[in-house]
Amino acid sequence: MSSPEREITFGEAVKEAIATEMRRDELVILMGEDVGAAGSVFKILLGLHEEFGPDRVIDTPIAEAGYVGLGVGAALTGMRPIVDIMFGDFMALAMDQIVNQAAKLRYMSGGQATVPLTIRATMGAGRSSAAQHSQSLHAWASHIPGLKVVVPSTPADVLGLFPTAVRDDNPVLFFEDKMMYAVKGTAPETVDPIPFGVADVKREGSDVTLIATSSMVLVAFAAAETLADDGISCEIVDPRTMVPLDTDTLVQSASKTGHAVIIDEGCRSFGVGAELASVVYEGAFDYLDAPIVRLGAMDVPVPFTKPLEDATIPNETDVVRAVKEMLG
Amino acid sequence: MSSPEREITFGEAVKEAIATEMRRDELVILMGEDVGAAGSVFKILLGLHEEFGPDRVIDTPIAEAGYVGLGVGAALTGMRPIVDIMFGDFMALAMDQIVNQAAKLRYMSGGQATVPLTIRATMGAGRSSAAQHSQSLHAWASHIPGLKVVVPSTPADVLGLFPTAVRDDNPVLFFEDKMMYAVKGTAPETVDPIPFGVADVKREGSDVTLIATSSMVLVAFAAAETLADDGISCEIVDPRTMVPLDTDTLVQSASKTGHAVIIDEGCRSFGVGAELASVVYEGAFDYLDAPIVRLGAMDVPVPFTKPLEDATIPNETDVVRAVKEMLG
Amino acid sequence: MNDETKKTIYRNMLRIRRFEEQIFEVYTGGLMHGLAHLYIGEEAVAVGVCSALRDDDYITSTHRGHGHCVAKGGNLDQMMAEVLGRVTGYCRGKGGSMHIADMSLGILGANGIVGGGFGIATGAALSAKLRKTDQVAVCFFGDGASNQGVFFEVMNTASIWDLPVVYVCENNQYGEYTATDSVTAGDTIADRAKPFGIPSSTIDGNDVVIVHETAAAAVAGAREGKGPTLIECMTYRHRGHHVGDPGDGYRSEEERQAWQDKDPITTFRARLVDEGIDAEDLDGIDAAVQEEVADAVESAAGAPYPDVEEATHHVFA
Amino acid sequence: MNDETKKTIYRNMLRIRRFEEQIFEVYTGGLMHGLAHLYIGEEAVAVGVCSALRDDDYITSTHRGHGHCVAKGGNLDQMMAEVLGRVTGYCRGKGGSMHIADMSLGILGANGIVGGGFGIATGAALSAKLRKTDQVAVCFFGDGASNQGVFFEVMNTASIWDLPVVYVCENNQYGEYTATDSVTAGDTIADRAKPFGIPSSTIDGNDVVIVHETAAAAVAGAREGKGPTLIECMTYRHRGHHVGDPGDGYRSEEERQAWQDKDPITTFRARLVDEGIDAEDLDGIDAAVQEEVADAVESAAGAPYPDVEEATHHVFA
Ligand SMILES: Cc1ncc(C[n+]2csc(CCOP(=O)(O)OP(=O)(O)O)c2C)c(N)n1
Ligand SMILES: Cc1ncc(C[n+]2csc(CCOP(=O)(O)OP(=O)(O)O)c2C)c(N)n1
Ligand SMILES: [Mg+2]
Ligand SMILES: [Mg+2]
Repeated sequence: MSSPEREITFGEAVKEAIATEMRRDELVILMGEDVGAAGSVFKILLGLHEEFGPDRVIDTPIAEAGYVGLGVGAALTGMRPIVDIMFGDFMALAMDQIVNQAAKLRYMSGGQATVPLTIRATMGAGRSSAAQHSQSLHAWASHIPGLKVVVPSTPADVLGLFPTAVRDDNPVLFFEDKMMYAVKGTAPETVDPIPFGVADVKREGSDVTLIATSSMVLVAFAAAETLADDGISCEIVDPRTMVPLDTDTLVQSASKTGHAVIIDEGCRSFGVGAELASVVYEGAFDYLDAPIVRLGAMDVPVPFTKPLEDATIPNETDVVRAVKEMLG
Repeated sequence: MSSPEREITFGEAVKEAIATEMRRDELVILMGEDVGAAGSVFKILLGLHEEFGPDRVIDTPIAEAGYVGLGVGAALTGMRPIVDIMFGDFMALAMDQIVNQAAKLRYMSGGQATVPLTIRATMGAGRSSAAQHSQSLHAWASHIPGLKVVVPSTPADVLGLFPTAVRDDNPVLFFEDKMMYAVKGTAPETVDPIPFGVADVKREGSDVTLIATSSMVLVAFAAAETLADDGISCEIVDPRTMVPLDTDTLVQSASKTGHAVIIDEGCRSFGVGAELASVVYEGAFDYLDAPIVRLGAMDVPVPFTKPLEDATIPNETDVVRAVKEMLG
Repeated sequence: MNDETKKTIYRNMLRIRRFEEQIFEVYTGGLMHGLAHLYIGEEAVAVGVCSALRDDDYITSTHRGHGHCVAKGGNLDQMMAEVLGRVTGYCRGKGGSMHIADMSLGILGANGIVGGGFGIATGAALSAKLRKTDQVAVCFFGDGASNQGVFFEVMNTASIWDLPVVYVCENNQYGEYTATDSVTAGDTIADRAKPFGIPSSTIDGNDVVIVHETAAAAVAGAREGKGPTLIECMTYRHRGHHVGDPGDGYRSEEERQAWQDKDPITTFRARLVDEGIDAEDLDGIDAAVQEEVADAVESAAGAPYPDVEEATHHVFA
Repeated sequence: MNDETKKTIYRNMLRIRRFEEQIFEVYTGGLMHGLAHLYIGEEAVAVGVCSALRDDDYITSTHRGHGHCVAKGGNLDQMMAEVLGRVTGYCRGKGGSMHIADMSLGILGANGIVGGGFGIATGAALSAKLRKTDQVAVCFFGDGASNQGVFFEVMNTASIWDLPVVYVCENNQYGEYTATDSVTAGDTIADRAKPFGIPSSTIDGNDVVIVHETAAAAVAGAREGKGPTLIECMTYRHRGHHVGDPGDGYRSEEERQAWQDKDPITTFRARLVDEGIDAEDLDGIDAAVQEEVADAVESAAGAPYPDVEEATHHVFA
């Protein structure tokens, strides 16, 4: 498709995607704390309240369980709510609504119910916000049947994946790394919806596969540049959705390169990296020349102070080191 | 140690372990819904209320976030509460207290705070209780730094691991498969506390390593018997605690047999099996003759009707088939 | 209330009673797996409230949900088949007693989470308001559920947004084996609505006429845009917490007898006869209901379980 | 209240004010990472309440927590060092502004979760009761937090168990950028205690004497076993929601000015002078506080960050 390209930030892409869906379908509403006139605490939603009014861009009380629950009920009865969880950490207050209600109502009702609910939640450390405002909890949702889980890494992917989330008849968790809101990317003027379960090979390469999620795709790119100088060719694969997971693309790439490094910002242990590694092992066992390296956040609550916080998140150096050790 | 052996059920072991700790230390209390005179809905706690009275065996309102939160506060200020989550599924209502508070207070306070809180939660399907009363959610807790996670498989292990949980100065999630409450085992008359992070090789073998958790250890044993008839020798390794995880023992066993099957009752995708597989791959890569097989519950909400429910849980046949395919 | 309405109400209470008695039978007969929570003794609440609703109104139910489903028009065959885990059940056997739903009748589901209906019902009310359908949502919940925080979260929200939702508390004096008083502060659960400016009342939940009238007023108000209300219905479960619980021990014989004497069905029947309705008419209803329920058991017991492949269906739409 | 007490209260309010002003300076000066929520304008609440507490009593604080910590005796050097992420800070730099704690002073921590203190404070009260120490726990929380369900869960529990806890609501009219009225049903937040049988009152939170007296009575009652209370303090934050928010736009100039005129410190100072306290004495306090705060910044700014290895310390005890 050759629609002209333009520059847009990740945060602008989120807003544009929401606005587009709200214009398209009046059953789409947005609910959350300070999503209204304030335009969210991250200020990325400024303008939606003006355009769509307080009946469709709704400021809720500080009551995550309650308003996510309302979202479930509204979705069950004909609306297509988008619910905003300001910091992904606060998902912990709404897990019952997400997991015991939203995810299971369709199955428990034998297919009668549909729950077209999109839950936007931020993720990611890096803002010196400490342990209760920095977690990346996409692993929890990915483990629960009935939920789809999106972890976009670029503005263009946001523009393509968000409509898919809103139009999906199932509950979707859409994770936005808040450190990326200001990151710019290019995107076509109009973006077609991107189907879930299709990984994106964001850079082709032959020596090692870097499987990276969300903002870690940027880290992977930085590492790939550095490694290129050393003659090492990295393929970067972005699964884009954890559920459904495009196992084939991951396996194909790892089978081709024989080496894989996984980079995700959730805590390393029992994180999504373990699943990604497992499916690659299962599919590419005979082609792997070395054990897969899993890079994740340190298994510690995110510390406040900058030097420590920085040390807990996988960075370019970590990736470069991992790749060199693996290939060396 | 040669203290005489006796028969005891898993449920009796839970009660005995609680009683022993409560007799030993008056700072230990037990809180939860119907843990008092009713002796829990599973009836395994009958007698504790009489022995320790309503000040130490405390019936709470139906308010999981609230009473787990009270447990955190009490633990922070000198008590050693044991908090009961009747069905592990209800953990979803208390995740904020568990994850954002209990797990992080020590770290966020720079080591000032201690939170000696034990949270008992059931897990496991098999009772035709449907999707909101059957989940095995130990993967969530295992992913969160600051929490220890215990998944005992025998009455003797309960007797050894529970005191360790209560005496630990950190929050511990103690998962009890409710289908095992009636299962009998033998145990020494007095059991020494079993340290966390020590896997138990429950059966020695040479052809394949079965890494099994909680009630799946019983499944592994059944499969091992059957496979023995076919001349296949299974080693059964029970990690006993997910956090801390005894990676060494898992790796050693898998390196010895060259084959590993992992059996856990949580949903397969993004479950603890992925982590267990990953650490084995990482440590035993050069010794594995085949990809590890991960068996877990089907990625579906647990269905009510018996034939479907049974189909979703890994069983002996699944394990036997997996081993034979792997070795064949 | 005209005679037809009275008879319909009588019939529906009886349908619940007899259906539940059959559930106990299939349980003790080993025909069902798992457990079920019987509504016997509380029929006036479900029927009183649902008889004030339109077909397209919504309800959310609880773990003790059969009564609400019957009262809102649920089909007994499909209900019984669901309880027995058969593919002909409402949820194709995948939900069981605790998850019966009929989306076509606005029955948004029984719920295994105590308090699980609060968010859903209030969200359905928001949806009705936004879609301008003048539907009303009723949220049934227990005294035990009234201690869950989300109850207060949704009351606050329903109040500020004037949502068309009626919260109906079935105060049957116990949550499982624990007496309500011992874990529930304050004088009444109805009081809990007051700080949010939500009108509320505590009524005799065994008097189906009072329940009906109170609910009808609340529903009419909600439909007119007057916002939420809370009705606390004082009642009692005659049976145990679930089919496997004899229901004694933690409740005195005296107390149980006192409530037996206030049985919502026998008292209503006596009243109807007093009011001139022919006892034979009522006997006829009894007989018909008995047959309907027996048919439900028979057809359910004869129905197949779902194929094992169905385990993976319906996870996603 | 004798003159010494008055001066201590004045001094502590000033210590909060000046400390917070410095936080704003270090923020705008680029000396701190992340954000902080300033308490300026609300000092009478923290100081009025904490001056009614014993050293071994407990408090739980909020994201806007500096004031509570100072009022309960927190050390400014360690606080400032923590805000600047230094190893000499209360939490060795690992908690930051939102997690300052001093367990030795019963300061169970600021908290980044709105409503995060409810469970902890109530549990501390349970602990005090079970250990028979006659300690009291105070839970500070905002108007916004009063919409979190767990608030009601713990009030219910504290009431049935008669726990020695005082819930202190700082109603500063806004939660972030949202006016309290628009998301909070009912007339007062104090009313929310009533259905649980918990005594409550709404008071002028800018009058430190009223706050102190109300808190002292509540604390004494709790210590004597009379159970929980709720105090709603009407107040206002002069600054933005956090250091990066100018605080205007969503709040009118008029409204802000009106509250400036009710500044808890200047009004209290005027009153003290009226009551015969020497203005020079108060100036002396001002000067001393100014110095203390300046010292805190200096020592904090000069302190090192923790070594990177510390990232893995203190996950487990
Ligand atoms: C969140 C949650 N906590 C606990 C339970 C276990 N449980 C099932 S029914 C029940 C009692 C509910 O009491 P009430 O709300 O009064 O309803 P009743 O059973 O009396 O109709 C409890 C505690 C549950 N299902 N969900
Ligand atoms: C559970 C949770 N939800 C949302 C937030 C984001 N947040 C931080 S402060 C705040 C407003 C709190 O308002 P209030 O309780 O009135 O305290 P104030 O800031 O006015 O002192 C919000 C919504 C949070 N930190 N935690
Ligand atoms: Mg009840
Ligand atoms: Mg406020």
